[in-house]
Amino acid sequence: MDVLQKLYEMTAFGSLIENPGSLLMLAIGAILLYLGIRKQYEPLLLVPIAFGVILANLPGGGMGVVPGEFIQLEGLKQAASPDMNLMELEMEHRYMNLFEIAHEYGIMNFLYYMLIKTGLLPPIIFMGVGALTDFGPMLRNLRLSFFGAAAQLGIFTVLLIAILVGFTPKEAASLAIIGGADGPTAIYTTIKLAPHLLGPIAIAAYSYMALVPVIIPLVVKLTCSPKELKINMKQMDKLYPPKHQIKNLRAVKIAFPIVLGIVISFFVPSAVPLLGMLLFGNLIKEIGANTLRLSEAASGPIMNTATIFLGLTVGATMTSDVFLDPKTIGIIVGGFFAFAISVFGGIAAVKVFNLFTKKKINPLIGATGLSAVPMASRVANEIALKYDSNNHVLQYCMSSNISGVIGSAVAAGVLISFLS
Amino acid sequence: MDVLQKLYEMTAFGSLIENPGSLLMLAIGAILLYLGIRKQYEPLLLVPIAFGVILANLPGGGMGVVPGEFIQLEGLKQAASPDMNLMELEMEHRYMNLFEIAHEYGIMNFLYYMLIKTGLLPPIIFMGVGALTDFGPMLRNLRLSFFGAAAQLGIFTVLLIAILVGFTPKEAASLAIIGGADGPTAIYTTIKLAPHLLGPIAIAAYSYMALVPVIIPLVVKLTCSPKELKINMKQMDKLYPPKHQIKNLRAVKIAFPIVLGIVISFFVPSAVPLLGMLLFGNLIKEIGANTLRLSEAASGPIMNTATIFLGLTVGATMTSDVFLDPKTIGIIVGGFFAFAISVFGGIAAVKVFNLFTKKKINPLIGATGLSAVPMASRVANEIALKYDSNNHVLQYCMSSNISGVIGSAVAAGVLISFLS
Amino acid sequence: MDVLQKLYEMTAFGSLIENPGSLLMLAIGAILLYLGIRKQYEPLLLVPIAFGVILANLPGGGMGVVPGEFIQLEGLKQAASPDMNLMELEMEHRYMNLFEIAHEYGIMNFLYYMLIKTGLLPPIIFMGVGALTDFGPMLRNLRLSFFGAAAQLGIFTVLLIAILVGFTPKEAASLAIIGGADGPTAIYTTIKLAPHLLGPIAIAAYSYMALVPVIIPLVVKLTCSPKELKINMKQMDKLYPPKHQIKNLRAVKIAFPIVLGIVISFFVPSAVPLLGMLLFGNLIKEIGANTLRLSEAASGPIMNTATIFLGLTVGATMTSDVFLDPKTIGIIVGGFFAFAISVFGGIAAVKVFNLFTKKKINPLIGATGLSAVPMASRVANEIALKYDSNNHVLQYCMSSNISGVIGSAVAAGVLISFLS
Amino acid sequence: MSENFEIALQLLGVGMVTVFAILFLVVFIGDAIVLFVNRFIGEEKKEMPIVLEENSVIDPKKSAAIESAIQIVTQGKGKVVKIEKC
Amino acid sequence: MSENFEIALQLLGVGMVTVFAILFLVVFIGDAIVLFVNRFIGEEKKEMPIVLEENSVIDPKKSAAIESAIQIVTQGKGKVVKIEKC
Amino acid sequence: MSENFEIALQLLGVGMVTVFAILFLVVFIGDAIVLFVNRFIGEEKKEMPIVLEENSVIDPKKSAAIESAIQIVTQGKGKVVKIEKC
Ligand code: NA
Ligand code: NA
Ligand code: NA
Repeated sequence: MDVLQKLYEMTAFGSLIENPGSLLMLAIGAILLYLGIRKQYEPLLLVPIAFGVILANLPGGGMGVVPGEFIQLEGLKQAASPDMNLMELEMEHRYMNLFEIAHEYGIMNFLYYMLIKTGLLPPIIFMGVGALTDFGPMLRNLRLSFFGAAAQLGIFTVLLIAILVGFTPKEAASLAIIGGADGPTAIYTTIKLAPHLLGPIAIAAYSYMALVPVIIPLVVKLTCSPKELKINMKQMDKLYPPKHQIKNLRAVKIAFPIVLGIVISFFVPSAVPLLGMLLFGNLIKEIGANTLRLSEAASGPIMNTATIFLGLTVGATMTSDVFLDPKTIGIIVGGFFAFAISVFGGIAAVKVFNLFTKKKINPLIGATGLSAVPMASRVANEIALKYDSNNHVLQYCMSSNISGVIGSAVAAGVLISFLS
Repeated sequence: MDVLQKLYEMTAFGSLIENPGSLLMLAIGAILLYLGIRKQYEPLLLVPIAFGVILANLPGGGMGVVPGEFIQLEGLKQAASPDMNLMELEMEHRYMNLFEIAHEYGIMNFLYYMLIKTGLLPPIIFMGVGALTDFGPMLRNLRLSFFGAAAQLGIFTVLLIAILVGFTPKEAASLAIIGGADGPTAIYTTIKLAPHLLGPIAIAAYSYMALVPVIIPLVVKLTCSPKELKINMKQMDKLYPPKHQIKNLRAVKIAFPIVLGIVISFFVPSAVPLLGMLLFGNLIKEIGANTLRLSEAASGPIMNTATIFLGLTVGATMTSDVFLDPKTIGIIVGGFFAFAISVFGGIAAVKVFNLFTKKKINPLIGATGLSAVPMASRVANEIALKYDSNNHVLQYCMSSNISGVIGSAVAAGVLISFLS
Repeated sequence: MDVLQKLYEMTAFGSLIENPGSLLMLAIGAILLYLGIRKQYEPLLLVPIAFGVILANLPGGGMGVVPGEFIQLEGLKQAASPDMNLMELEMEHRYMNLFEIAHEYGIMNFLYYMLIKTGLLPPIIFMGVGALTDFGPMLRNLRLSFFGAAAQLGIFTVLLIAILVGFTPKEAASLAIIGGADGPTAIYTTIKLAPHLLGPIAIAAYSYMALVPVIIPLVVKLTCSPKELKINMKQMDKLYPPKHQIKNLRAVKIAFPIVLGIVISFFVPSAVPLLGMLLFGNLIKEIGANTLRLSEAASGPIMNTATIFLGLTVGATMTSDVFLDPKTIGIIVGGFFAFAISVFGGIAAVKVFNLFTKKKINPLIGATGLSAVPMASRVANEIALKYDSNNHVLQYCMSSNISGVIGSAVAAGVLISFLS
Repeated sequence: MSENFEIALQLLGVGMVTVFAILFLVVFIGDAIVLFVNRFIGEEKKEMPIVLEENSVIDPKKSAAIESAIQIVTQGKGKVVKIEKC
Repeated sequence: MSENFEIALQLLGVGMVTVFAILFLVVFIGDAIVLFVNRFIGEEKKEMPIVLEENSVIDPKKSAAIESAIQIVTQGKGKVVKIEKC
Repeated sequence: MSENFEIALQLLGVGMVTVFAILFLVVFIGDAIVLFVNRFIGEEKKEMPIVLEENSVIDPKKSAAIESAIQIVTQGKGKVVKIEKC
């Protein structure tokens, strides 16, 4: 009898009965796996996230991430008040150390509090993204990169709406940054402002990034005329050629990340961890052979390892009590609008611009002002080709596409700076 | 005179005289290096472990791992009792943080307490093992995988004997898990139950795994008749063909780790950190090109880095006062019996099975129910070929061989769940 | 108005006005980048260091490393004195944990205090250096390795001078170790003795290593006659052939790091973290195919990742208040003399040796007793060829060159042992 | 000691039963998945379409050409893991 | 709530202005760098000399030979990332 | 200051003596190992047998064929680090 009791205690059925929501979470994990594997929605991140969701919700497995309050040592502070005022002055909050976190809550929390809650992995991944990014297409059509700004409209619009609907400003900002269409930026912002929403926001961000081939055509169809979509950028370039040619692309590509990083950071210093690492990664790539070991490490083992652990731990924040919350619905709906409005913002900016100039711009170049590089550009190119099979806009789209990464990192910096 | 005194203090001869046991430990390290390099006993792990033993026992080098009590902050708790009861309620024990550990005890302890004592590296290595494992042979002969259960007999038998001999239950379980023939599982279990025995148990586990080509033939010779060893599995398959064919191996291989992970964890949730990571690694491998970056990272740089630091730090736990203990003898002897009895268990299960069925099974398939993949299967195959040069049993052995990995992880889960 | 105020607070111009020194530091960062990229001064380290300087000095970016006192919990100790004496006995200082450091001071401090201040990365890089080092040339001309000792003269001479000039002994030792011409050794020593000087010392060390093609010819020109530089080592070998041949180079190369590590550590145990890891890296390389996974990891992803983070964090220690200090000038000047005197020491030792033997040695072999492998040897070879186009001394120089790595690690051990 | 012995006996029973039960489940789940896949998913298609990695700088056509060249050299058994533009 | 709404309005203004300002700066800086480089640095030279990695054990001449062999096989698009001595 | 100077002088002596002593040991140990190996281990055998990595999925015979093909291409200086099955 006693043995059977112990046997039952060993299994997870007890905690399953106590917390049946975890079954639902397992199903959600399975759906995410289906999207990642079969539908090929950003599998590099969605598969680890989905598996993290499953691991976190295996009852009794101890792999779910616990809320931040669990690792705060409130008692120390309170108890200390009478005779330990010196320490209190020094630091308001104290936290369990990483070893204690592992001891008490297991390896998934250890990884989460070491790699994610500290804000480490998103900048590390940005370093790898930088080492894979080529600013060449952007530099060749520099003026078009301006439209990467307009495509941040969705962020600030949805922020406003989310606050109206009842989200706190920090939560609203984390939700809204989905409209930047940039995974690491969304995760970084959420870590800083509303870590309890990390799971749903990350999943929404990556899912909508995977849905770019659906969302962009939808918005374009609703807002652009065939005539606009047939604007041929190459012919425009011939009619109104650009003023100066780049004589030494390599030197420009090396100087660009350095100068850009310094100047941007004067204006939005809170974007430094993200943009600084992005530009560092890009610099070591552009230097070439002399720092090849570094750029290969940044874009290879470092980024891949960071991706695995980012995915698993972000997924593991999605325990049933966190996810099964009305806010999750808000995030899913709000995220979609943030995306769509961003695309619209880029298109609208082009239309306004075209009112005042003779050298017309194809509105698709505005639509690719989000970050999803290079998928947005490819989608836009396909749309253009559908209207005129000789109208290749890919290289032009890449300009606003890449600058969209900078745009959303800047938007994140503004939000973090004003709200944290 | 003063200078000579200081010079003498700089050298390690003082601490060598105080602790002559470290010379013996250096000799043991050298023997292990000899086994790893010259005898090629699992060199990937035995060489780092052996070098860790040497580093830890270089007198004055400060590279030996200190016992867990050294990093516990008992004083805080005791001193706190009168007026700090709030905190006491929150956490029974507090520990030095990782930075303090590095500061006080050096980098080897930093690595040990960050990577090993937290239980992090064995699951990480299991992720890599998963990314290198092909469940195909097991799925093709699924019923044979049942014998991976019987080959865990050595674990529970030796556990019983070890307790009789005077080991505590936790120590006995850590010793006995050597019979699972799986390095990371043995290390993980020992970390959780009896970390002070980590060094000898890890070494015994990897040494006996290297001795599989000796142990399996020995047990087979003692228990099997030539007639049994000539049973030809392929002919049996022709006589009694399996019921259904796998039409879509890729889909099965993707679904298998997901479903398996969820179901097993309902029964043995304490095996989740090990099995979950194993199956995650396997999943990203089976998905293929879309997650290639991840599976290559998991089985390449991540696993290799984990192996180096696991080896060095586990070796570094073997300071002379820890190793030169009668229990070490018990571990060496007990580990051998755990191994041998496991092999016997697998063989016995086949014999029992053969009593009741017409489709006979070669007992070698039971013998390979341990985890040592794929060495056990190769050894078994050679034995079979010795008795009948046309009797290739490799593919059949791989089934029970791979399932043995799952079997020993489950056994570890049971032990951890009941004893910790 | 209010918005503009907030907008201004978001930017970094406020803190720029408060701390105009950071502009100067940004300029210094740019100069270092120029040296690393355009002049190709050790780009693998100078580029990350330079970018770290820039990141740390972007006003408001929060990427600068804070001094060690900022993470010390003095308050706890003081407050504790009346009724918490037990704890006080246990540990004199307590520090913020890594999670709190990240929380309070950002990811750069997290990385610095986890990877650098703990002393972790220099030994890790040494492991990679070991896995890339071939002791073959040294073993083939073993006696020449003796001159790797004489080339440490600059270290101890400059130590004496620096103390006379007013540096504290610990600072002087950190400065002087630049004369060992070995980056990781210099960084490791400085971490242990004078972490506040880490930035300038690291930069000086790597810059002068890059200037080896200038410094060695300069010293050689000042001290050696053409006749000496024409000494042909191959002819000397023919005239006075070495006593015994190596019959089994592979076995020797495997045994050498093991025995050497053990014996050296008896004399200078404080060099174990550096030398132990160097020799471990070398061992797994020499074993060959059986540990190929490990040596590739050590010399590939592990070393490259360590290099990136070492560079960035060491650079990030160079905030304006740390760097704009008269001591920095002392380090730049002193570092140069340490280098030059080390080269001179090696040459002088050869000259003394030549007084007493018939088998003359080319003084260039003394000049390469620094560590900068293999650049010093190449430079020396070119000098020799200039005087006699048939006189290839490269292989001979490599012997003292490699032993110079051991020499400076030993010197570091002596300094750390006596001064910390 | 006798209490510990009892624990050990219990564990011997519980442990072996659990291990057998789990591996029985492994067989059962494996069979079930095979049947499910055979019925609902069916024959393996010729490899899922490979999503080209983002930010890839090599023209797919050219990389295919390189790969086929390598395959000739390696008798079809080698695989190009990474191509870098010069 | 109305206070939060005010914050949101502020952020909408400040945020979009900042983003436009920064991307204006990006265009400006980019143009400035191009002009500067065109005037003061000029035409790209044929690739900077590659500093051979320290501790390299392969004779540069031989590795060049290998590389050219590979380049023929790979139609000039492949690159030897690493050569190891046997 | 004068005390520090004394420390520095001491370190100059102790340090150089130690460094010379250790490198003397290096020479001595190296010679000893060479003698020991020459006497007790003798001539190098033709490469130790390579233990094929566990879980390897490539048939050794085939991989040998690939390697020889590569060696022809690379004039015997290249080495196949990793082969993956397609
Ligand atoms: Na964007
Ligand atoms: Na097993
Ligand atoms: Na040196």
